Amino acid sequence: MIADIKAFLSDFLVLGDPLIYGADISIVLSMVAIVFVLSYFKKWKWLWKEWLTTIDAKKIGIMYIIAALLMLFRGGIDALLMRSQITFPNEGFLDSQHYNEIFTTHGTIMILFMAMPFIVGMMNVAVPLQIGARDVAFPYLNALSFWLFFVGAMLFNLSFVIGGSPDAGWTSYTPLAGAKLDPGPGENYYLIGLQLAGIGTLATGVNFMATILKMRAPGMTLFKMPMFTWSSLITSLIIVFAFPVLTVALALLTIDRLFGAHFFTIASGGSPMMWANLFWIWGHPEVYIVILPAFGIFSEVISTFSHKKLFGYKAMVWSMVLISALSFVVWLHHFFTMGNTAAVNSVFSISTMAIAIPTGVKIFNWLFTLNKGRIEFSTAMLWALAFIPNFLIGGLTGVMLAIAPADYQYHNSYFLVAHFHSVLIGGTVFGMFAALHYWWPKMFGHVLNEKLGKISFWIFMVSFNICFLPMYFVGLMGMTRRMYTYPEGLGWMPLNVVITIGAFGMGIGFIVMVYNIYWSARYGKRDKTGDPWGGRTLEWATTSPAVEYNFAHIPKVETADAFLHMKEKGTTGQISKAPFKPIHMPNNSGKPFIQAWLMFFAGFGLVFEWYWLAIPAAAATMLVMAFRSFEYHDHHYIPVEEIERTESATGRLN
Amino acid sequence: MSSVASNQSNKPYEPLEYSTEDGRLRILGFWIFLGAEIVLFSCLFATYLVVHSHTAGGPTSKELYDVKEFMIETFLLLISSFTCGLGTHELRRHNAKGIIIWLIITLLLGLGFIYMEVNEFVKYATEEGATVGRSAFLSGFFVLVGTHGAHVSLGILWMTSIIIQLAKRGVTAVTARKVFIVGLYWHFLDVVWIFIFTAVYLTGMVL
Amino acid sequence: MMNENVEQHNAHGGFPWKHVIGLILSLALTLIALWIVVSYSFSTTFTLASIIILAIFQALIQLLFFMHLNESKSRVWQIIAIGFGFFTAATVVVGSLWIMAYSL
Amino acid sequence: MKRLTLKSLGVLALFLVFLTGCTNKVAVLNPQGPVAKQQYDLIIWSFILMAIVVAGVLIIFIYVLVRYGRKNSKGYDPEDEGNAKLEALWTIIPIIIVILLAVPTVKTLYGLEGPPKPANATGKKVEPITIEVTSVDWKWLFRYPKQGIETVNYAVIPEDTPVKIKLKAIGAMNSFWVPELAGQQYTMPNMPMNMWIQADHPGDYLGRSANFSGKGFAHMSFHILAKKDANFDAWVKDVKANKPALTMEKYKKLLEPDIAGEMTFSSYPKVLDKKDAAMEQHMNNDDMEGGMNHDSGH
Repeated sequence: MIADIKAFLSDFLVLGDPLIYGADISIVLSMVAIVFVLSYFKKWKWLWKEWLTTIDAKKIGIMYIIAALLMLFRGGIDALLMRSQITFPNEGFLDSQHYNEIFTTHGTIMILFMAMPFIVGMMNVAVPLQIGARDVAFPYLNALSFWLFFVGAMLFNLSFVIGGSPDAGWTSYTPLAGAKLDPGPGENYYLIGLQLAGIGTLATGVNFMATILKMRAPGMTLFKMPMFTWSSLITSLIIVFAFPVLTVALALLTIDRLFGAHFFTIASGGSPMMWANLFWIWGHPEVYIVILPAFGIFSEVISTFSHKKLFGYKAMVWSMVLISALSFVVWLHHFFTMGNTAAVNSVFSISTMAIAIPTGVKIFNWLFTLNKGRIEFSTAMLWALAFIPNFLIGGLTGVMLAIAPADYQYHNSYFLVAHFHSVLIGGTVFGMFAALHYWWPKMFGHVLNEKLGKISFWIFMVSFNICFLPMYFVGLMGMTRRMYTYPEGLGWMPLNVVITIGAFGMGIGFIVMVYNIYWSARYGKRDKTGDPWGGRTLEWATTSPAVEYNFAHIPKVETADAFLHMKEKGTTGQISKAPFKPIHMPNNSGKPFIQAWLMFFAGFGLVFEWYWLAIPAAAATMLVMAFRSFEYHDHHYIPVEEIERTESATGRLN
Repeated sequence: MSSVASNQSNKPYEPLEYSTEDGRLRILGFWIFLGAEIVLFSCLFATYLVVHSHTAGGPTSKELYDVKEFMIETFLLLISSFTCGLGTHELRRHNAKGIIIWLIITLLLGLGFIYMEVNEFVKYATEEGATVGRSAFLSGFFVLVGTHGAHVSLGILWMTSIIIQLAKRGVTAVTARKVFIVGLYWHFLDVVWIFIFTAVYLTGMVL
Repeated sequence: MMNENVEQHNAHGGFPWKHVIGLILSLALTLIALWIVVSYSFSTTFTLASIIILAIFQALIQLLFFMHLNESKSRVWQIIAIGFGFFTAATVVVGSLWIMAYSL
Repeated sequence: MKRLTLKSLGVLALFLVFLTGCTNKVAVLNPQGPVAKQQYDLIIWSFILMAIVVAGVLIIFIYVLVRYGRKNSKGYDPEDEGNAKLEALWTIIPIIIVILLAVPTVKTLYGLEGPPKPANATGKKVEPITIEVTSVDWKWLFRYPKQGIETVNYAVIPEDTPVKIKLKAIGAMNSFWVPELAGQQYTMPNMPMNMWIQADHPGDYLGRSANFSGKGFAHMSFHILAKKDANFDAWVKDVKANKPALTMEKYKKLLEPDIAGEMTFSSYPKVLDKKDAAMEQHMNNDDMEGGMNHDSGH
């Protein structure tokens, strides 16, 4: 009996690695600390009422962003561990298996559990405000999306201490990721964690498309929408049509692994290549899902801090539309080297290069927005400015990779690694940092410290280049990605040392940013005006942070840059002008939280093939959905007196 | 519902399901979701077609498919789509009883379809040894057709719940929207079946 | 104005012509497709091409006659959603078959 | 902002150093055969075009930052929102650049399908040789069907001779990459593929797997030794005379997932030749153990 339990535990828990024991202990300690703090300050009820059951997009956005920052920390630690292992040749810091697990979780977490929630978080924070709406189209669904993402991320992260992490790369190529070559729960975690988060993301896409298409303030025609809203609309569109592909790909591989089907196996006629095909049909649009919102943010930030209209508004919009369509017809460039005919490779080479055209148009429009402006070098603006040259390098090396015969030489080398970090960090992460500094006052009511912000910017940005520019060269020298070690005498060491220094520098930059968040929360300048930057769009028309219902009166829009126009006309006061009407708002609900955790347990059951857990949990999920269907009293009206009280508390009532 | 717009106003006739902001949003949202579903099924179709010839020595599509069987399935679904459409037609006349009758007929046809399909699967498995793990072709077949079948089953549960709500509450802006949306879902499953009928069964007879 | 309302309302009140026509058309198209296949009198290419075209027509009948794709105020967005769905679906199917051609 | 500029210029300079100076360590920029050379030419051509774009964008970038940065608000025009001519210009320029890249790309793609053109001065056509390369977890098997020999983790080729590489995989997918001789191609289970390599000079060219394949992946490097024709023939003769045969038993052992050193065999079981596809399929099927014993031919 005891032997049985021991055998079970040694399969169930990850044993034998001091690094993981350390992590186990710190996880347990931090959980104890959280429980203690919540109990000591009697915050459980507050947590439940204000956060876990909220369906307010602004709060959901904040939860997304907190989760994203935590995941950035975890993915960053993974990166530093990897860099520590391959700084010098023949190191023994991590063994092969451990290294494989770490690069797999690094990639997966950074794309799906860091970049995605960061972006969706920013959309939640800014889009309803920018279009002058009270919330998103489907607030309940929005909460469910968040919790599905959250439990997906938790399930994925759990692999690290229970059962073992996935180890076949974030692309999880078959047959390596199939049951035969990679048995055990690790890959199942990948498949099911991503599945849960992916379904949440799909719902977000539907939600924001409906929100932006139908809930804009009166007068805000499509071509008067702020650019971030435009980019969110296009992103949502891509999400809606790309994420089902991921859902199917993950489901098919899950069926392969759990129920013995033969989609991607080598045996019985399976087609491992089909996995790569499906994965990248989703995977390439995914790249645009994470970059387009950043483009939108740069447009907002550059226009705001140049104190000038965005140059070429219509061209900006149409180039995004074009990018969204092109993003669906280029996926093969991720496997040019899979032996396709010259005709296939030619077509996909050219379609990939074609994306450079609308992207180039955008770059020039940003440059000409700066032109004739009055440029103010705020921290948000610095991130946006640094984006231009850094993303340029990433984009142009992307064009170089699009040349199929040249790609035969770059593919899977550090040249490729450098390229996608240039675009994903230089584009997405810089964009999210810009957004963080730009919208921080709108989220929390105080401004992040500019001096600390600039210090963290310079450390991070310079280190980023120290880290990734040498990677291009080490790639050309023949070093491939995912090597846990390399022999001496190849001349790779000096550059690898430089890269590692850069990586740690980025870590320091991040720590300064976190310190800035802490410092500003305590001592930062409070934003009383709601408009700390001289903003142009409607999110600056309300208080910081915005009240529950966003606007007491829905603003009337006449031009693009609606708030600027209101300021010029002197009509900003009308938003808070009495008399008010009762405001219709949806009720908070604990069901999304409960449903998501039921799905977590269903997923956990599937990971270990414990159907006694998976089936009841899945049935309970259906039951929660049925309850929801029969729920008719899910909204309330905020009475006029309460609105008056709220508005006078902000000092805006007139 | 206080925000239900009445049809007696001077505004042009507007069906009840579109009469509230919430109703309009949800209907649009559901159309967007259907766009996503199209892509979801297209991936299953692509996978099935790619592995169609990978039978690994197991049964082929020509050996398995039976014209009579899949034609009955097809007619059951086509007619259920029609009866479901009549439900929507009654909805426009605010006739709760009519809606319920047509939806129940739709449900019965749907159940008939599921019964046929389950029989078909069981027959394949027991008589031909054709299971999901036999070959890539059969994996593709069972998962594509099975996903559609799972959608229909879910639709049956969903429609049942809506019939109950309709019986309890009558035709209101909210129940009208629910009936309309479940109708969209049902018709959409018919669209998917048309492609399964074409790309799986008919094509399977040719190639 | 009022007249138009009454007319529209009546269109929804009377015999469901639209649905009946839709049903007849879809049954007819199904039987034609079946006949093309089981008659074995056409080339494979013609057979496949024609049944695919018939399927697309059937889908359109469902969308227009039964699902009222083009009736709401957001019909443009509904059509774009379904249209982009079909664009992506076609890309996925045709692209996959082309890319994977040598393993078919 | 100045620092940014300087840095970018520094990067450019660094790249130029790599292009001109110590390129022998930068394998991709040191092509030693016609296949790699074609790819190298494209790389350089694309690099020149990209450098022009970088220069153009950076000049505008620096100009606007210096001109309109800080407190310098002369020429400030908040209503400046577009310029059709300029926008047309920067739509057309990328289109031209894409065309300039696309044409040689397509040409090269079709060019790479066949054997490389003779690179030696005489221009005489040389009969190609064939090597069957199989990636196994985690080693490379090289089989010379005509010569009847097999090597592990290294191969010898005659210089100036087109070598047809037939790629296969048993187990996970890998990628065959010898940067100085040719760009890579995946090795896929049950999906044989071809590529060409050719070396202009005798030498030792390092290759490795470029696609992650599990625990031993980092150790999947190999050497391609190019020798003069006579030396190649001598090598073959020597192998035939002095090296052990690859028995079925040994072959099975090689297929087990593990890393291996360099090995040479004077022959391999002929059954592998005949039922190659079937055998490979078989190895990739579920039962590795004992599966080799019963005949799996058609």
